[in-house]
Amino acid sequence: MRSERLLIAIAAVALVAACQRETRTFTQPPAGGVTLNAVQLTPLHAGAEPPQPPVPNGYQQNAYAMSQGKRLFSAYNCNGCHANGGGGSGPPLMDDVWIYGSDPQNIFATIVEGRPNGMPSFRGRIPDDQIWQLVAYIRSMSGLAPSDAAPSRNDSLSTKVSESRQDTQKPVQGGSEPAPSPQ
Amino acid sequence: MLLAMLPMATPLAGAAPFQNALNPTGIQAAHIYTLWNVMLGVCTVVFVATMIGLLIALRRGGRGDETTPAEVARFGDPERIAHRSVVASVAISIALLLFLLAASVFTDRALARLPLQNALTLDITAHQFWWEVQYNDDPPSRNFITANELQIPVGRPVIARLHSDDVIHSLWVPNLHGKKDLIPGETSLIQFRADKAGDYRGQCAEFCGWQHAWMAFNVKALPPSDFERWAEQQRHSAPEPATDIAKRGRDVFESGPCGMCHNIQGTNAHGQFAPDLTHVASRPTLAAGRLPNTPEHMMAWIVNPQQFKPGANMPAVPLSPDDLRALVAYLQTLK
Amino acid sequence: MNDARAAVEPRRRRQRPAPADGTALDVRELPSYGFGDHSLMWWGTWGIILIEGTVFALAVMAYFYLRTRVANWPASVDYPGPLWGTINLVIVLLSAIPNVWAKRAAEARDLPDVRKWTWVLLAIALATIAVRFLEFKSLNVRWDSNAYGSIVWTLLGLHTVHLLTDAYDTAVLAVLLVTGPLEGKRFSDVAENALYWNFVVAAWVPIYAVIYIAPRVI
Amino acid sequence: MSTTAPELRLPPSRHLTPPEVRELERTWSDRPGILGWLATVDHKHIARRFIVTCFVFFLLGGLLAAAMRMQLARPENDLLGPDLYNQIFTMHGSTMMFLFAVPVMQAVAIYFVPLMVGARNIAFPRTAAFSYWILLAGGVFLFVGFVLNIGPDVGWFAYVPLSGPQYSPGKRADWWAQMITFTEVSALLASICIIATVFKLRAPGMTLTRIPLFVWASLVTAFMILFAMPAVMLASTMLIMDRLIGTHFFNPADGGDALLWQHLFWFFGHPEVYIIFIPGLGMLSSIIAPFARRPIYGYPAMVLSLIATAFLGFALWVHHMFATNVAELGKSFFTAASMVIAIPTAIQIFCWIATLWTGKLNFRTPLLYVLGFFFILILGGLTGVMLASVSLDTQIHDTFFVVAHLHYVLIGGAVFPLFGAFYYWFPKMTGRMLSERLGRWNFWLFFIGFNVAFFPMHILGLEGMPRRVYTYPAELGWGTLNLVSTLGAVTIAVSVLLFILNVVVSLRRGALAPDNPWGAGTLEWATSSPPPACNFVDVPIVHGREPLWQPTRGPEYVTGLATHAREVLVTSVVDALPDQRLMQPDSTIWPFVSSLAVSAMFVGSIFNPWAIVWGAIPVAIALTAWFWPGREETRKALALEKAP
Repeated sequence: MRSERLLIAIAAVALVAACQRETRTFTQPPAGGVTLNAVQLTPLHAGAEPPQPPVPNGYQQNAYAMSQGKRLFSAYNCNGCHANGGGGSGPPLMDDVWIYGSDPQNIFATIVEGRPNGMPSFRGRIPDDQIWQLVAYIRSMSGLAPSDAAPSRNDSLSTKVSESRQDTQKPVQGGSEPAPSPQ
Repeated sequence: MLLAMLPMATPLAGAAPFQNALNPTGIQAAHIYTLWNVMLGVCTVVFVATMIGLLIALRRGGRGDETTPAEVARFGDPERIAHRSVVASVAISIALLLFLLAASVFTDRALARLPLQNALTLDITAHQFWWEVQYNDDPPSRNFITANELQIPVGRPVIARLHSDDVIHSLWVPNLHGKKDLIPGETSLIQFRADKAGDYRGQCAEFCGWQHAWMAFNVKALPPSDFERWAEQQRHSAPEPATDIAKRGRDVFESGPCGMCHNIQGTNAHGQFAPDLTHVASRPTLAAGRLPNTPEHMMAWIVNPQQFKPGANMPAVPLSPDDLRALVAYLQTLK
Repeated sequence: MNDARAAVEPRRRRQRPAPADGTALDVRELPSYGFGDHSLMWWGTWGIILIEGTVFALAVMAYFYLRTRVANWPASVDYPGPLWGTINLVIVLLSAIPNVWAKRAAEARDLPDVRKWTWVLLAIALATIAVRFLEFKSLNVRWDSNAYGSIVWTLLGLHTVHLLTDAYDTAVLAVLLVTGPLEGKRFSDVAENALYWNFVVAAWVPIYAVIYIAPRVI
Repeated sequence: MSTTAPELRLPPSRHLTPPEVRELERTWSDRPGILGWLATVDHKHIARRFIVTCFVFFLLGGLLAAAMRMQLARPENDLLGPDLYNQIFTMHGSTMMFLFAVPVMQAVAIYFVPLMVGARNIAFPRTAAFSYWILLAGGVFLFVGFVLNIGPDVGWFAYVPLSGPQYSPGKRADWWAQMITFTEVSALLASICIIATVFKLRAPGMTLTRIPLFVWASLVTAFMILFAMPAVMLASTMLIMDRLIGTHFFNPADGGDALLWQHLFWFFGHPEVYIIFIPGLGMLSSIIAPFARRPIYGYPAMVLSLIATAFLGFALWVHHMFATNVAELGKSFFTAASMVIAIPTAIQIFCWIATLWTGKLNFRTPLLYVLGFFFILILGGLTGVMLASVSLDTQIHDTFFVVAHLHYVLIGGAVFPLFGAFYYWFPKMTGRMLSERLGRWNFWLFFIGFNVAFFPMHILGLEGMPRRVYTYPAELGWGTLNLVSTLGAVTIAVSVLLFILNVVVSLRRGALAPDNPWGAGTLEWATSSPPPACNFVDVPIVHGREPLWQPTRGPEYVTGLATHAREVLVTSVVDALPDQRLMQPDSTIWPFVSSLAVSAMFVGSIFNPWAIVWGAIPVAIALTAWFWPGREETRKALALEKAP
């Protein structure tokens, strides 16, 4: 009897885990009207914490979302500055240091708003769901995603161990913006 | 039933002339079609003969049931007649197989001997789930790129170098030639020639993911003069938008998400991860043969591509109705 | 042994001799175990050897196939250091000698010798495994640095798995020979274990050649 | 004489007293209870479970096929989306190939090879049990994955790079690759059991030239498995390593190569077709002889053809890769080889026709299935000759023409003989006859439905319909034939339902079967239906190729095997001269436990490579317990021991 319950519980867990990992959520049009990157306009705010935009379900543990994020990361030339996450003119993304926070919302805001000294704003250039896919992937770069869902190696020259084999870097607030790029 | 349906092959061939191996319009496909007819003939004869042999055997063979004594005397008996007939049948089969082998090898050679002087050379790259075609020319400045369509001059051989950007695909235009795989990390060659003007349909023939079914393209074989005219026009960059709405449409394209992936010559949209749209309005279909190229379909596609091609990489692009109308108006000007 | 036999004796006597009318073939005097192709397990062992030999052969083919895909081999890494691999080759080849003795002792049903040589073989197997781990270090390439690394690690790994399984096999046998329960069939088990170890030895020679010599000559 | 022969060898024994017979039966029987059920090492029980399990997978695979036919019944249908459709056709292919076709043939061999060679049990019975449990685990594993949306979606031959780390996120492809491991382990071990049984456990007098053709076929198949399956095991291991620990076997950018996969896979994949097909040929020979009331014509030719097919089967894998850019010269060689392999099959077909021609035919359901085989397989074989041509293949490769071809050869060449064999051997396995009337309905619906379902696919392929498309545009005019095909599929479904009905009803109310209902000549009919736990109370001695049809000269049965211990008679390889009394192990739970341990290791390794290491510990413990001899058993053995 108890063993049956146990089995059912295990099955349920497996089911949930597998679903979060395996579903291929092909992007749907936003419900009603235009919501291209509708988030707070600035990380600064007076008084009480304003409501954060909700993190859509099924991205942070989802293998398909992360692999799409990985594809977009090079398609949108994030490599140009972040160099496979190793960091170049932009800060590295594989390490544990987060200047603007490691929560999905923070990363989302960073992409949409841009940050001082180099990080451009992608407001209006990338649909929300693609940004959430990028967010999920970026978190996986420092091992913040379940390893059974994080992307494996690409069919390209191996530069670093794949996200799925990356050990978790416990996020710490800190680091500093890169120096203003000479332009 | 078999014999009843075999002839169906020919009438049905008429049903869809634009993607059909039984309706060759190029010399390569014609060679293969001839071989097909030879094989079909020989195999039908063999099949019918064997079936007749079997039926005779069933009629000739006596009747019995589980109580009938088994003829173990057969063990000693050399059974000359059976022996001779089996040996004869095997001999005939071997002869026919050798004949078919020869026919096959000759066809291979014929295919390899396509005359190639002043051939048109292309680089075709397959992506999940669309086709990119580069027309090579001399000087290279005259090269141009198009997507999901192939226009070729009638009677002029085509040499296509095949590449893949992601997984294995297969290029197949049954009316013109057999298929050839596009394999990442390798370059394969295919050579064919269209001998009859017309519109043909090609399709990816190696399973490549969710939209394998909708990874098609159009081949238009047209007289050389028309082809040159088309090619010349493809070399031009996109014209300046004439109307205000078209201007607004271009701004939407450049400032919105479109430019992140798509390229339009003559604008500052230079994305390299999706079909080149410089002449999108001149193409018969949208989304690799998924939709006819009309303004309505274009709108529907932009608003919700996943409804038509679930798993394709084109995201739903949320735009205000006015922006959308303007964008489509602009894209329609890109002849 | 004898008391054991006595316990079952009455039951065996119950079996009357075969009827004399020539319709029956009496087999009660046949041996109850055998060596070589008389032993069923010998055929089973050969089955395993065929399977694993095929795996080795295919892996070697894959090695040379991959070699044809690149200009230089090994691609952008040093040659594997030959020292430990060669030492292992020597050990493994020498081990064939006590292996033969173990087999002979088994066929002679000489229990003390069988025990002795089985323990010796176990010791040798453990030694090769220890050396094997040094070998992995001296390959000068990681399995995930390129296809060359992947196939070399796979070849070496495949053979290591065989060392491990046969070492464990030998260990179990060695303990059983000491603790019992024993019967004649165990001698043929020892003989088949020797046969399998011969395969592991024979397999190592070509694999050694592929891993350590091939990159230097092709 | 041929009808009185069987009764000679029935229990009651000719030399054992009834109490001794009872003791013999007790010795070979399972222990009671669920534990006894899990611990059985009786080849008949193992094989029966094997067959039932495979048939369940056949039904599941059939349901998946039905789903596909529903989706394709009309153009631009939206019953299934691409994601689900891709999972479904991958599951269908993998299930039918790895969980039905190969294991069911081995299952029939595990049941009938020992009976046909007159052995009291299969060789290595515990290994045979393990082989069953591990296959069951693999199948359950695959379908649980499907339910959890981890169903593989990369096609049953899982081409890289689509199945590789970059283009198949998640665990679906790993699931497929690990299912391969399960089924390969099962198939390889079963092959070893079959080979050893055929070589060493034949009844005295059954020389190599007297082995029944089905046993020859099983032996040849077992050897093919030995050499073919390692290729796919190596390939799927490489795939898993690429995906999990970042090796580069299939990564062109780092020295790997996508075609390496295709070479390794098809080096297994083409012999696979014959691994499925050859046992079918053996079944046909078993059926044709009794229903033509004469021995098969040309026994030596039949045997040599089987062996030739097995060798040639390894020389044609590249004809699956004609559309890739492998060297043209090589391609022509494989064209030749692919056409040559038609010859041995032709020889056998002509020999069978000669047999029927000169026989006295008994038209019962098994023979109907044989005739169905002739129609369907010959047609499929001829389209196979077409596919062997490089240039023609470039048009029909990867189209519905190939789908039609492979179903003609596999259903015609394997499933029809299998159904015939089932009608033929069901009385022996259960002691009851199947209904002849339902049998004929079952056959005709299957035969007609099959051709209606699959013949149109030839035409669809020529008209340009690629395989593995989840839908197609209306204007290409493929709708009608697809609808026809779907109707055919429905007919097949009805026929299979009739078959299940027939089995269920006959099990309860079927006519009782005599020992030799068809008046056949091979040894499995010499014992009672169903056979006793010891198979043969008096181990027979063989005096000819069809022992029950031929007069016996000299000794007719074996005495002197213990009744209180599981003694089997080991004979010499060529002449089957008595050689040894081997005491077989008692029933044991450890094969079952080991299969659990091994499964845990396999599943764990998908999520963490180190699972191989810590998973190996329980496996080692279970296998040791399996091997470790019990004291009571050893005492028995010592009492019966005689040194060579």
